[in-house]
Amino acid sequence: MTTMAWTRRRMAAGRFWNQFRKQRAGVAGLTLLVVAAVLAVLAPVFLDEDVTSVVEGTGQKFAAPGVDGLLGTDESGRSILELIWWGAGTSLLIGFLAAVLAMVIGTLVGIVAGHFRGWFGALLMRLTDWFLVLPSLVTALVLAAILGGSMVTIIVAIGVTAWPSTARLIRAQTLAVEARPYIERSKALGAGHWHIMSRHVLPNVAPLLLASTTLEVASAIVTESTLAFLGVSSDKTSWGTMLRGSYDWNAASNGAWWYILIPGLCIVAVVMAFTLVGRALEVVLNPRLR
Amino acid sequence: MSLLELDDVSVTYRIASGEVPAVRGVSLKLEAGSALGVAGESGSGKSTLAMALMRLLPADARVGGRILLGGEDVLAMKWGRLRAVRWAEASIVFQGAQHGLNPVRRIGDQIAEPMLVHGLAKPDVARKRVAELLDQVGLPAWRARSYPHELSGGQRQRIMIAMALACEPRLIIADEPTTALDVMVQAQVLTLIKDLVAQRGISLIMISHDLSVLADVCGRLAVMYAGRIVENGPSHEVFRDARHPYSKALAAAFPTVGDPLSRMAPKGLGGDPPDPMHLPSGCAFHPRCPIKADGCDTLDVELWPVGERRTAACVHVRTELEGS
Amino acid sequence: MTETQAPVPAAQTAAPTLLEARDLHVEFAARGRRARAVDGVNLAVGAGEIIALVGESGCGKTTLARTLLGLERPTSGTVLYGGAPLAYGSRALKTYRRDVQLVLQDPMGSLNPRHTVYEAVAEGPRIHGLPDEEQVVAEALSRAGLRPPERFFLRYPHELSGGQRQRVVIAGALALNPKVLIADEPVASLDASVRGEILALMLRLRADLGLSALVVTHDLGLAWNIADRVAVMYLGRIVESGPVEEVLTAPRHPYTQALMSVLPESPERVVLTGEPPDPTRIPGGCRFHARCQVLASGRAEEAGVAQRCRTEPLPVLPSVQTAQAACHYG
Amino acid sequence: QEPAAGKKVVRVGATQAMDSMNPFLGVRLISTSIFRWSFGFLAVPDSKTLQPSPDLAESWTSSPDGLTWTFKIRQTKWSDGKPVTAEDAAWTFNKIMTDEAAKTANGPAVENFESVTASGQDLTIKLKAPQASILENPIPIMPKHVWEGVTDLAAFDAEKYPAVANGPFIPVEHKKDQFVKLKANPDYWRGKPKIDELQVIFYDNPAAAIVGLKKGDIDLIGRLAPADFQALGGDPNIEQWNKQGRRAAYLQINHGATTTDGKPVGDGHPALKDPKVRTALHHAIDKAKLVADVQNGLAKVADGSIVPPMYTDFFWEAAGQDKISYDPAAANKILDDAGYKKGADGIRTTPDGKRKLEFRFSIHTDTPVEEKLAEHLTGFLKEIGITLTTKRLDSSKFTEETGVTALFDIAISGWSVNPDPEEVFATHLCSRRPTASGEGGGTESFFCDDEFEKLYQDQLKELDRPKRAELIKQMQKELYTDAPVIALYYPNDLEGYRKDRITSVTSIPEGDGIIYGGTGYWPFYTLDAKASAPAGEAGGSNTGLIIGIIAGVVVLGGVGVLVARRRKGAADERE
Amino acid sequence: MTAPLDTTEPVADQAAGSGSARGGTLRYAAVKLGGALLSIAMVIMGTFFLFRMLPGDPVRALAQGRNMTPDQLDLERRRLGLDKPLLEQFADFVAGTLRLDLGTSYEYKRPVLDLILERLPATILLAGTALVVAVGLGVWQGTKAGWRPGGRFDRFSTGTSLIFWSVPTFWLGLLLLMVFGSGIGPIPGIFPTRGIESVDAPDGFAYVLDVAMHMVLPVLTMVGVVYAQYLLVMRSSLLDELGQDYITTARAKGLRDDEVRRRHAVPNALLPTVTLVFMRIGFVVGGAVTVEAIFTWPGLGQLFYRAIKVPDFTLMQGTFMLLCVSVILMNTLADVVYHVLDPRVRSA
Ligand SMILES: Nc1ncnc2c1ncn2[C@@H]1O[C@H](COP(=O)(O)OP(=O)(O)OP(=O)(O)O)[C@@H](O)[C@H]1O
Ligand SMILES: Nc1ncnc2c1ncn2[C@@H]1O[C@H](COP(=O)(O)OP(=O)(O)OP(=O)(O)O)[C@@H](O)[C@H]1O
Ligand SMILES: [Mg+2]
Ligand SMILES: [Mg+2]
Repeated sequence: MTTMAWTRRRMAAGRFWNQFRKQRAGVAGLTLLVVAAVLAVLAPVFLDEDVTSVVEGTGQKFAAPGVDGLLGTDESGRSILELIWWGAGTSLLIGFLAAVLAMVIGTLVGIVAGHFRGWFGALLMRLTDWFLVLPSLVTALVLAAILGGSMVTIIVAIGVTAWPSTARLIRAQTLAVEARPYIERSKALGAGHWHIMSRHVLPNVAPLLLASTTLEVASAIVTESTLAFLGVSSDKTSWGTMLRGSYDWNAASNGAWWYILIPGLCIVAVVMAFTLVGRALEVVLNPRLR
Repeated sequence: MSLLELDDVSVTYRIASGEVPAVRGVSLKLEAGSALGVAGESGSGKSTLAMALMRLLPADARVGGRILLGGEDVLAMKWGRLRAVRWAEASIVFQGAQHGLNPVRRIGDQIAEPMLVHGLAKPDVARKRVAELLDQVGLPAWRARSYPHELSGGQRQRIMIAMALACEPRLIIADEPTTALDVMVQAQVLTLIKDLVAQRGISLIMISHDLSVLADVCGRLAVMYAGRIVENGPSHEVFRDARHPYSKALAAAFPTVGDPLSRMAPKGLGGDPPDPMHLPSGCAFHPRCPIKADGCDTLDVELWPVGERRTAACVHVRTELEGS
Repeated sequence: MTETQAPVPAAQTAAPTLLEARDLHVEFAARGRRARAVDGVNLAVGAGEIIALVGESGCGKTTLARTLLGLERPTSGTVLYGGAPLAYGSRALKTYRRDVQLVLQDPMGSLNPRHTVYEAVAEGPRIHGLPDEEQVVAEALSRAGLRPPERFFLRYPHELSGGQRQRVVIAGALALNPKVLIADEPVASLDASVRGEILALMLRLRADLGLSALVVTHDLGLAWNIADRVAVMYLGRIVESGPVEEVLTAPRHPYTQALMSVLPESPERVVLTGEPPDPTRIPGGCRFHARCQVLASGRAEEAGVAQRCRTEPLPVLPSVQTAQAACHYG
Repeated sequence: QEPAAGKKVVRVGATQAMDSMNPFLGVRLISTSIFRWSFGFLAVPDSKTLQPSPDLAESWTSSPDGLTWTFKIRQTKWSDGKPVTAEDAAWTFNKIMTDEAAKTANGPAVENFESVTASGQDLTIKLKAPQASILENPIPIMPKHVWEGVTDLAAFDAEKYPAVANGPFIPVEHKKDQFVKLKANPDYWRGKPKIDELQVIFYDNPAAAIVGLKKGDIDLIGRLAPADFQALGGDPNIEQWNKQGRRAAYLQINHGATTTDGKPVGDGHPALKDPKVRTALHHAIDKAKLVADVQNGLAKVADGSIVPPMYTDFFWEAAGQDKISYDPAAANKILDDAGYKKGADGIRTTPDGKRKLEFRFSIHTDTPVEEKLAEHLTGFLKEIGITLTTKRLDSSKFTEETGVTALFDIAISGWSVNPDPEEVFATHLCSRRPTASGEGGGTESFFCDDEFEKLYQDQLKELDRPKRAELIKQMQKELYTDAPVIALYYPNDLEGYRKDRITSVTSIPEGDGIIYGGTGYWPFYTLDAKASAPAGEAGGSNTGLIIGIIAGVVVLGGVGVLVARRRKGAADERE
Repeated sequence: MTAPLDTTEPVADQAAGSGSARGGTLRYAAVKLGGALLSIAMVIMGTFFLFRMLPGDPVRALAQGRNMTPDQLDLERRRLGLDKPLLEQFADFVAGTLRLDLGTSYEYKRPVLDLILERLPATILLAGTALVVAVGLGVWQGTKAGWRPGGRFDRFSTGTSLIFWSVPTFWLGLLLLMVFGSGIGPIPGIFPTRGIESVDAPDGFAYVLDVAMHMVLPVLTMVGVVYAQYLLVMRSSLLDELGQDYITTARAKGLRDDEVRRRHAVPNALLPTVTLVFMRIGFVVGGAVTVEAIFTWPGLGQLFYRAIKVPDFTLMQGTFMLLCVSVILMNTLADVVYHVLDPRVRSA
């Protein structure tokens, strides 16, 4: 029986994959993401922290691609390629963790606010609305400035400002799900709050959540780099801090276009990939958009 | 010449997973001033057929055969001509009136729109005509300024009918105009449609899955199953004495209150509706047929005449035919 | 509005009363107004009895059904089960809901699209912690006519036809071995051809399991098909009730007559004027008087009750087995 | 876009905007520079020697005890025609001495004033204690008749144009965050400047400023970061100005911070109390690499202390045995000998084995140079078995932790030194340590050394310049050997200007000095430039043409799109 | 006719109907405004406590590393009311805020409100223009894309907008500045790189042109980043509308395709887009901070950016509060506008 269930689940996953496969842009995005993630995870195998060390940096400063390393060097003679590779982990991790944080808070608040329709839900929704209207970049900036720059702070600052839209979405979805007759049926069968929230609402919002988290990661990565540009960054090398470095050391006027373009393009590519995957997921999971 | 003539019309939807033959070779005739009812199970192709009549199907639908409206082939018309025919000669009342109206425009504007588009009236004349039309469907003239959501389902359905009448077409197609309406409201709308047909000589095609409703309004009845017409004839005869087992089942589904035969004895049709992508071989109805004969699963059935002006697509009919 | 309740004659039930509504009122706040969705209802469901509750849209049928299940709390009046008033504590409700089950109109909507048939049917037993889950589920499915049950276990709702889905919903209710089934328009969204099958199933369940049922519908034909008794509801109140044969062959209340007249076989159609009634604005006097065809045609005037129709409220009908109607004219 | 033809206009870029046009409030370099251009001071550093020379004070005398100074104020005019008198100066100083709000910018400069009085053109300042640096007083003298009506100085933005001033330039327009325009003062007592107009244009984005200079939007820009400076290379029209600067960058080491009453404060690492550890640190730092990498070679390695070599009089450099050079081996040896053993992870521990040598390095948030420095130092110290972790603090927090609460181990520090270095030495006095109640006195090191104190007091009184310079050098040696601070390098003054526009400029000191941000108005007073081309040739019409072309293209494109859409209209049908 | 239908529709109902619709909007607006006020109150409260969480001593922040005597510090502390208990400080803060007294900037030594008001017009000019252009572009492209989903134009415009959407604002700004500000290769650097106007700005129409030239790059940057969302929303909401039955009705009525689009689909699809425009003001504000910092645009964003750099906490606090409040008000406006535009919500 359980094996059967597993087979069924695998089949469902297969069906999902078959549909997803038809979203060409989504597949392209996913491929890129998988490559980026694998590279980021493998980075410590091939590189070590020394690639970010300025003392070890042996190359020439602002060496053009081809001269010193494949993609040129930065203001301290470090290889851009190695930095990019090493920093991918940080960028992806910040994006991912911030998105997960936003998603967890958002889901919790959204489901609870949608389920308990009384004053409690109303209060939660007010709070969400309030957070929602705060200009998120500005708020994240203030938060990060107040909390001081470290990876955790950046994640918290982004996560804490990004959850309300998820909460909104989830609440709307919860309300829609809870209006479905099967909730009534479940109640008539004797189900309590927990049962309804965990067995009906959560699984039904989960796909949407997946899609929205994917999109959230994309925006978190952009936010991280913007925060770095505006002066609050984590102490780890990330693509955002690299761009910041290119700005600080005036790579543009020194003609070091590779130092500006490469991290920027990496961000654009990964963000774009996340966005494409997110949109593809939305389309697959929400047939209305097809 | 009949007003509308369908000759071997078929519609196939092309979707990602294959082709859906929604309508498979339907031939029909409709005389001017008469009313035809089309009945059939959900998914049997009724709406598809209706939409095909006005070439309103989505781009992924392929239409075959000929649809002659007043002698002209709708499928071969140029765009300009088609637009001129739409609404001015044949109008349609869609399934589900709630969504057939633009939710953010006033009712009056929407009723007047076809008249203006077809250049049949100047705006002020159109406004007067709107009031007239509203009156005809039993709504006060001030309703013209309402928005759709301010009306009940029954009222909206009447607005749709008023709209269909706007250009005084020769043919009105009404796709399930009463489903989803309450019993009492349903009665109101049906009465309205019946009167319109009777008094103005407008031809009507009415679609429903409720045989009793159709029998009430229409002179003739066509019953569809899996994209085909399986029975066609004068409505009361079909309703009272259906010859195809599916029509029979449909008729029996609506018991006669007071008839002791149906008391505590609901009649139904077992089995599942057919999947249009994997139709059973032979007679598409055979897996559910209570009177299935040998060979039903291979024999290609067609409409055989049953008495005068009646046809039915069942081997038993043919057997009788041959027997007599 | 003061309404006097008619003296309740001892209910001469053939079967013992299982579920009963006593002078039930349910109100909602709707756009700043109070909607009296259920406005004084007495109704008793005996063991093994099938009652049809008919009426037009918005008259409060669903609200009554939901209140009977404890999904809605009455503003006043009581729901009695086995003679005892219903308690609204979450534990008490849970116990109650093992005995009284609900089947909804839209079988697609009543099934969670992400749950398999097995999970859908097993939900009740799981909530109540019943043992032998798989066996219970299999039994319920086969009772509901889905045989062999194993073939359906792992199907998802969208892979089933409408009739099969409704059977799954019914099986889900049956899995708890209920005594009463409340079915809210169980066939309204089904194809005409499968409708009879489901109704036949209900009759069979009554025969096999002795199940009582309250079937909510706007379809008089359905009542004729399966019900023992019928109650006609108008604007939150039962205006006529009694054995099906009596009420549907000789309707006494003008509203019932109007309902009957729209059936295709009726010789003449009575179309009521006005839009569906509004529970936020219940007219005084007889609540039907504004649309009453008897009053409109002047027959009430002839009978000299027209004035009473307009001003004098009618008593709430008691929950008795015999035919009765709330009308000044009849 | 171009200034009116025939006028000599010089546009200076600044990567800061004015904080306030009120000289009592404005403290930013850009603000004080503008004040220097528009107001007179008691004295200015001489453009050649940097020694005080007459400005608004024609001459001065001091009493033998050095406590009473009398200045003769020059007979000249404010730009509104009113005469300048000693009253103006007295009012200015007294205002600052009595009004808390007026203290905002230059409070400390009058702290030592007992009283200031005026009679006619004579100004008498009585001091509480002798002060050699009184001639370096940084306070611009304001027109009393204009300013005495201001009731709330803290809220006064002084945005009235043209301003009443008496310097070489008079502010005539200020667009917030955009630019300040100054006109040459025709009645300036030294004579009208050579140029007609000076404009200061603000940039938030240094990259944009570089682009601006290259494009000719601005003519001069000072205080460049090394990278920005190098970006100017290769442009034939741009002069790269790379001279010794007035700044020293050094590390501040928590060698056992105490309050004024001698109680320890803070949580500094105990190992740093050991002078050997500090010396080892000093040995471990490759200053040449720092100069090369952090300053792109545009700095001088510091083998001395806090006075940069620009001030030749006071500059001191270690030599011979005293000199601590980059030698990680020596550093390791010192530490090994002192018992700081390396653990298994390569990190040393204190001799008692209780604590690892793990230091924090406090820097400011959002300062790329410090960030880079931190990266390097971390690398250097790793070589000698010391872990350094970077701690970023916003400026207020930084000041608090490194100047009051002493919650640091090593911190970045730096100081721009005035021609008279007194103030920078004062920051290492015992009295500058925080009080017991935790109020800060502005120490830069928590240093408190008897010898140093004595030297300081001596130089205060020493009015003979060579002798005083000797004392000051001794103080530097003191700081060098005891190493409460370790000087890293002296960043160069990096500037750039357009040769094709600016025809001559005199730096301060003349020759190899500073142009922008130096003390005194000399560079800008002596600036000469080409007159802008007559109208019609460049600029305005050019822009107009470009706009015209763009507008034309847009309109044409729009029409094209419309036409295309019309055409397609017919085909825009579908099933 | 046998059945008189609805002939006795109550006239009073009609009056009540339209009357209540109008009153409804007013009441709705009042409710929304009430909600907004509550949100603003929360912003004020949140701001106070957020900035009280700051590390360090605000007075020392004010000193900014300059040397201050204990007396001076004390005085400042008293002047800022920091010697009072927290609750009292809060009361003062609220009272001050209500009097529009946002305190005095540490850095500029001037009332924060003055600073803000000075810079507001520039931000409104920049963000407003960018918003108008972005909405125009987004709606236009979204309409075209949604009309033929999957078509060449759709793929092209959606793809392009997504690329821009993925680009960090500051990066785009810097690139534009490098390419069109300083000029690269054959591309001349014709656009100014800083500010809102030239120093020697001409008068009259030429002045307008001058400002327009200065606006090109910042506006382009902001538009590039935000227009994608308008495009996507317009596209999907048009797709939604196209699936509706009333579109089929319109086609059945014999309307030309462009008429169907112009008269039915687009106006209806615009509704959610309009709301989004207002809802996403916060996003635009965030973009303004970056863009203004890059192009030295003398607006609120720049002010805020500088306040963070310093850090000037009163200024940060005041600007933050103002940005939040304006976004809240815009959102409220969005709700009300939607309410007015869409008859469905109006009477719900
Ligand atoms: N756009 C479409 N694409 C693909 N298949 C379609 C499409 N529209 C309808 N179909 C399929 O065509 C068949 C006929 O559909 P149609 O809507 O004509 O049925 P119907 O008889 O009107 O049913 P109902 O009574 O439910 O309205 C169904 O199987 C349906 O799934
Ligand atoms: N939760 C609720 N809040 C406010 N009003 C309600 C609520 N539920 C029902 N009503 C109102 O109560 C009245 C009765 O509703 P109910 O759903 O019981 O009618 P019904 O007879 O089941 O109608 P239908 O045949 O359409 O299902 C209606 O006017 C409805 O608008
Ligand atoms: Mg249909
Ligand atoms: Mg109901």
